[in-house]
Amino acid sequence: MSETILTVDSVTKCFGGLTAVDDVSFTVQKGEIVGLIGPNGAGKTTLFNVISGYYSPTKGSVVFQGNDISGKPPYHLAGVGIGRTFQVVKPFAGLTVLENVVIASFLKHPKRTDAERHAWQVLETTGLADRAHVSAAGLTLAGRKRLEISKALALEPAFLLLDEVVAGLNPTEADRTVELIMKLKGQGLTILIVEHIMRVIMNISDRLVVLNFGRKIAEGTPAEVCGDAQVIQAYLGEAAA
Amino acid sequence: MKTTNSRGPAILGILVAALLILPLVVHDTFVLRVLTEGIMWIGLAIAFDVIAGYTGYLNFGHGAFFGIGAYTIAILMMQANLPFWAALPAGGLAAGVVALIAGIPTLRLKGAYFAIATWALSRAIQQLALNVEFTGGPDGMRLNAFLNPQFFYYLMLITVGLTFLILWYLLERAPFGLKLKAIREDEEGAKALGLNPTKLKMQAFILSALPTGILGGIYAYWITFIDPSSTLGDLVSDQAVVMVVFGGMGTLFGPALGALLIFAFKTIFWAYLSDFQLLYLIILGALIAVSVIFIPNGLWGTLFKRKAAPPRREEPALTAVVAPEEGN
Amino acid sequence: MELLPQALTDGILLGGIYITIAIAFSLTYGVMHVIDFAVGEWIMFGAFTGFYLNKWTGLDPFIFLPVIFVLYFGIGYLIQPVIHRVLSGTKGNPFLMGLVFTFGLAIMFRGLALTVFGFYSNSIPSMFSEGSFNIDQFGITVTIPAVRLVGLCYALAITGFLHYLLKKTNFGLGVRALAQHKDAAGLMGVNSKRTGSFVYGIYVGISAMTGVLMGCILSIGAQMGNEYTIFAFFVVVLAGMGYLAGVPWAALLLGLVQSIFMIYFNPSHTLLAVFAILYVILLISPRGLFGKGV
Amino acid sequence: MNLLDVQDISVNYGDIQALWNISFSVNKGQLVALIGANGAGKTTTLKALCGLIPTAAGSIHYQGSRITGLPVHKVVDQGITLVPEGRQLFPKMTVEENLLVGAYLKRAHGKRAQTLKRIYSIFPRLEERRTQTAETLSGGEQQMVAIGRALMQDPQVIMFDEPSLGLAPIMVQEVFKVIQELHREGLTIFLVEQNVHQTLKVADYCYVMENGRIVGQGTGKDLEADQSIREAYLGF
Repeated sequence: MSETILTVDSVTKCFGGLTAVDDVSFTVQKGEIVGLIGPNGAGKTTLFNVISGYYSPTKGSVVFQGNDISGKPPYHLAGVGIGRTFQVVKPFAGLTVLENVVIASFLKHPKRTDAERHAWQVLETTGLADRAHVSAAGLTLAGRKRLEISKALALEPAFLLLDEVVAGLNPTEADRTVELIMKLKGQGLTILIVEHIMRVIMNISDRLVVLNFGRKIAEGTPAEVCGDAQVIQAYLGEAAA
Repeated sequence: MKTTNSRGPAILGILVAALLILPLVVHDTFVLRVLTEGIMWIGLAIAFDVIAGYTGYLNFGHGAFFGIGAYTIAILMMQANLPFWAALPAGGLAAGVVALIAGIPTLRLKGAYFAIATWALSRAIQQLALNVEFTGGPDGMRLNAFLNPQFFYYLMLITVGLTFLILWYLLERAPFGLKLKAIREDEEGAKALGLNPTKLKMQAFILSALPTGILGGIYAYWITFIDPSSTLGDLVSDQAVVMVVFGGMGTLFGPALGALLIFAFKTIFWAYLSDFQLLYLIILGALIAVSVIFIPNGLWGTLFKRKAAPPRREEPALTAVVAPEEGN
Repeated sequence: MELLPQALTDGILLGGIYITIAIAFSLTYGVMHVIDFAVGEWIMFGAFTGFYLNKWTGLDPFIFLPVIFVLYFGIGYLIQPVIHRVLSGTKGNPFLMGLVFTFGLAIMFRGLALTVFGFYSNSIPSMFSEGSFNIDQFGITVTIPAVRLVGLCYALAITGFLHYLLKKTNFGLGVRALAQHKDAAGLMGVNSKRTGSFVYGIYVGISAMTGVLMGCILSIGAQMGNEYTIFAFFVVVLAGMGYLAGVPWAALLLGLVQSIFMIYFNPSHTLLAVFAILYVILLISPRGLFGKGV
Repeated sequence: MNLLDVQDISVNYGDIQALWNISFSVNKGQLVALIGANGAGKTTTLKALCGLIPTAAGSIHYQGSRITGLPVHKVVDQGITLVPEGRQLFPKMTVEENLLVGAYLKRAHGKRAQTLKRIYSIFPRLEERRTQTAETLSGGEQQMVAIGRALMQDPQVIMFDEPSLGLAPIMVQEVFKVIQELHREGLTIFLVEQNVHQTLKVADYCYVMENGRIVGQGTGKDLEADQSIREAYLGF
């Protein structure tokens, strides 16, 4: 549990005059689930986009498995083992569920038959196999979120970035997704997850990193973070605490 | 796409056999000539669809590649005295190189830019051909005549057949086609899955240009006379667009069907209404507009709407980690 | 070098007129988010309307400008809902279909024009066609044909009108709001369909009027549209898509390129030069000369 | 009679049902709040109310007349307006132009000079920045413009979609102060928020949403005391 897989080192990201992420540093150890929380607009998705190569950091660096990956394009990062999901799920709508996943499988399985076989396995794992031939546009929200995870998993990543994969699901669907995430952790996957549903994130995370206005305001185990006055204030407004 | 049911290959096989035997039965050169050109249009339409339908980037200057191929071969044969077979690959290559050069700035841009930039490129290339000397300017170029209708029929058939097979393999069987579709659907999302859109779009653009250039070359040798308005004019591009939009974008059969129907219509129209040739342009334009409004998925997409295939397991799952759930 | 002042003058006079086309074209793109491939054809139709009105009545084509504007405004107003329908479709890819649709319109219009007007090129006679002003000072000789001067006045008037409309009127405020954020504009009470129709109508009307002018200054022909579509595109790309403030500079540059090629080189190489510049700009700065496009 | 009456509305996005039979009502002069987690369907509810997205079923009545299915520009003409999530200003326009677009409707156009003066008196900072483009403003200032722009319409009902989103605590306080001020002046307010504590304190009546359904309602005090709401919403 002590091998560092990801180091976010004083990352700052500005858009024009706006600083969306401000000097954030933390590390992720191999095999753990780290939760990234904070109120809406705290900079979580921006940070995700920096880590996954969609933005290059204005300052600071991101190191993955010993290599500086800051500013590398997303497709390169997918190649070195970083899979991600998107908060706003946009499947390749004109394609079937299977085809969606096959595209991701090509990364490690360049032959189409191998990729398809692998995609089937992923769909079995994520519970979408019976919908494999449905058009991705026809999935429910729960299905789409699951498809997002399937696509990321099909890359066979070492490190998974999950952006709000539970939000918007009903409790049963949410529980299934949590179950899936725990299973993936059991298989040795390292996960960084952004989530709004506290019940979920508190349960599954080994550690939490809390952002507010782009800055890291707390880090620690769920219990530690829960007791943090700053965190409570960020969530409940100042009347609480 | 799983359009191949049990009847599909059979029908296709019969069709191919019929096309192969046809010249032995039919000796009417007019019929042969019409068929040769019809086959050529199928090739042009499916090549156009690689970048338009599969990748989602409309190339409104597809005719430029055709003209470049034609001129390259004419110039190499007439001025460098190369034999046809040596010149032919150069036609495709030249079109590919132009696609590469034109694609570098334009493929980085949004779809609207690309569409109009390619269209402007085709106008510019036409201007170039009109204004430089080695193309003969507006007078065009005459090639040494090789009058053998059967030869050109078979050459066109084989070229288009091979193009079809290669494109079908690359786009429908190999990973390439799915990757292009992923870019068409969501370029940003595709990046997260390890796809490099810039590279893939460029490959698609070149793949679209290569066969088009070769067909242009064959056309030049066959027709023996080319000028800027016949090979580099709007009509080639315009027809390609209408064939693909009318037939159905994003498949190979749609554009082929569109090419057949539009070309048949054109042949009949020009044969019987040759006084109203300009009317043809109006009909082309109107057909595009009407197709867009009423059959946005094209004829093929509308007639053979893909049904949701029944659940099918190709391989038994090797590691069923989570039991499949009842539908949600 | 004695031709240089003349080339510059011609270029500015011509570029002034291109501003009108490009602003209207750019505005339409901003509001509808689709490039109208038929822009050149509207110019061509306008030019022929002016030509025939002049031929039938013997009156000066400039008198008909308002009539032509109203006529083409109406046509544009009626066509826009169809484009809107294509763009808000759910099947296929509406954006691609929108592009294909205007492309189809352009082909249809070109065919129509060739059928009706034939292949010949003409020019529209005007009372301003003959006269010219000569400036001969400091050893510089410049001839300014009256018609071009009138053209510049027209361009200034139209640009002024558009500026007033967009910046000073409530309608213009709504148009700009619509171009920047459709939903928010709706929340402010802007009727997106009707405003879109108005904008498209104004654009078609201005393009048609400009066609008359170009017909007086240069020439008209059923195939003239192509060139103007490329010009409009050139100006908009050079300015940076959606960056209206860059339009005048890009239009002037286009006018200069054209006049320099007319005077120093072969006029039929203009299109090549335009394309070469376009290519380099797209390669170096895809967001236009000022880097402010979208 | 209720000023705004929503009966059993459902909304679908493609094949996905986002809202399930939502019903609620707002009385004249009330401040009614809608709270719920991200993705619960709050923004969808607001969009459906003002005609930005179509409803699949149900009806919306305003002042007794049916406004279901009206296009957005007609809805706002009735006197309902929305301060949208993420402000949605016109980025390239100046502050003043943004405010003036608010008075686009004929109804509001005549009084625009007075209303503008009033808004500058509520938000003096905006008068200082009136010639700056909206995109150069800070988040808090943008929120002021968004509220000002809505007020320019001279509305009877203002709907707020997460007005405190992404604002510094001090700005959140200010936004809430303004909302309460408007309420006191007699405006009817429908507030969608994630900032539960503040919201419950200011609201006359509250609805709680989860997964596209209304799952609870009551006065602010009732809900604040309700442990289950706290848990469902925050988890701690």
